[in-house]
Amino acid sequence: MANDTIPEIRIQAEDFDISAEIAKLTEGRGDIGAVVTFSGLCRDESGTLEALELEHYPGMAGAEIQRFAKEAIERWDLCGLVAIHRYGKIKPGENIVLVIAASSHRQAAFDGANFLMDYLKTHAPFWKKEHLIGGSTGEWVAAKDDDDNALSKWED
Amino acid sequence: MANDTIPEIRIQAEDFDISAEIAKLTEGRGDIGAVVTFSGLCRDESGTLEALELEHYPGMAGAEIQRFAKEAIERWDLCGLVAIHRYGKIKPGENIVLVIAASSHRQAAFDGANFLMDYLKTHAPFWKKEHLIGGSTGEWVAAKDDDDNALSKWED
Amino acid sequence: MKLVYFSWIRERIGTGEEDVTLPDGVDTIASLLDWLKSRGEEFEAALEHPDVVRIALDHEHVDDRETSLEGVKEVALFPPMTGG
Amino acid sequence: MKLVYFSWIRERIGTGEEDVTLPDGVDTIASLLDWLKSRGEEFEAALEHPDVVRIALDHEHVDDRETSLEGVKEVALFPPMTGG
Repeated sequence: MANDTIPEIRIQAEDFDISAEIAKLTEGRGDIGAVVTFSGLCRDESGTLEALELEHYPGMAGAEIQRFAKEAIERWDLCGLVAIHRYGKIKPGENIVLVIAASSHRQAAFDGANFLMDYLKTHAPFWKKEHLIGGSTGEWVAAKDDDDNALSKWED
Repeated sequence: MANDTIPEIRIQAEDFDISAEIAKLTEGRGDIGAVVTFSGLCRDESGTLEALELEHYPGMAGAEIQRFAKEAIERWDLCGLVAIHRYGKIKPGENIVLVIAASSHRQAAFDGANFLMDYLKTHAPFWKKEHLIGGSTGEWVAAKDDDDNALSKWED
Repeated sequence: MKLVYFSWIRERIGTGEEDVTLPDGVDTIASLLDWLKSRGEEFEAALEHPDVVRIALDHEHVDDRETSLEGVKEVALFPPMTGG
Repeated sequence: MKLVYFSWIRERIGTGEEDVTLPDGVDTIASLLDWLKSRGEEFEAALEHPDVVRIALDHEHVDDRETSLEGVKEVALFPPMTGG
């Protein structure tokens, strides 16, 4: 049976509020038993990072995330799915990305969110550049083989 | 290397605010790249449920959750872990339980939260009783074999 | 020794806790369950399926029914947990 | 046809987008990449490792370098994505 749940996809410069997003998703519903959120934050373990600058491909980003979000909804029969990806300058400790998956049962919510994050990492057209403390520009962040390898767990 | 992160465990009647709990966990830190939350909600697909009443064993609940929380921290080298379990009457759509796992990398955060939820479901001393619309008392919710089976994925 | 009961086991027994003095020979979980069943029909009803009864000794789950009760201050009896 | 560039490919080429008229014979992704490399040293630098360049035709990823450009309005060139 087709699941016609519509994912909420947003590409924005502003931060997001996880509690508010969950409330919007679950309000007035009795069928949601499990909500899993993933938020990805800007890390800076060396203490040298001023900010990450996220560039994206506006024409493609929303459509590409939408495609994988719909796949997640169908595959795990999700009751709701949110994906918000920020762009622009993001400081250490700030949010970069949010995925929320809602389902009747917990494993589907975990798997749906995990799947969508793996695809966002490797398929969503975003690129991160480092800006270092002191004003110099660092490197473009390189793609990781680990992220490509993570996709293999979703092969049937 | 031992991970001396201290889990935050709370057994309470009051609701929780996920954004506030995440903020407390991540504030002032540059090492957290991934935060996964699981919230479990009271479901009522048939429309007959007034509330679930959660009974618990106060002397044991905190200690038991603490034990599995520490195991999760060690096993996935988590930067932070929160578990909040409510008791008392909880209406459809309201929160029952929250787990938050924070880590440098996303799979550890997903796995840590998923593991702790599987153990909460089967090992935390809580019991749910149904109260039906109209005032009658329904059944005690039965334990599910599925929940016991879910634990097998964490065996080494 | 303190005995505590939860969920439908508590409801069938009709109380949440009691202090008891164990008779001679009641020194393991198995013998405790046997003795409790002999204490009246409410206990018989609560313990009619002893396999589904879970036991904690001083707040720790114990599966082995031959475990000794020596030194134990609190024994809890409850059905399989349904938290989360 | 519109060409759009992102990340360090954009930086090396020195522009984010341009409109081009493809010469005769440039009708696949492979031949487009060859032609772009011939347009100057900034393109040569941007495309020196063609294997790491990812391509989207009208907002969809395409892996096969022999894919035809017929009817395509926008071609994007970018390095592997690092979102999330």
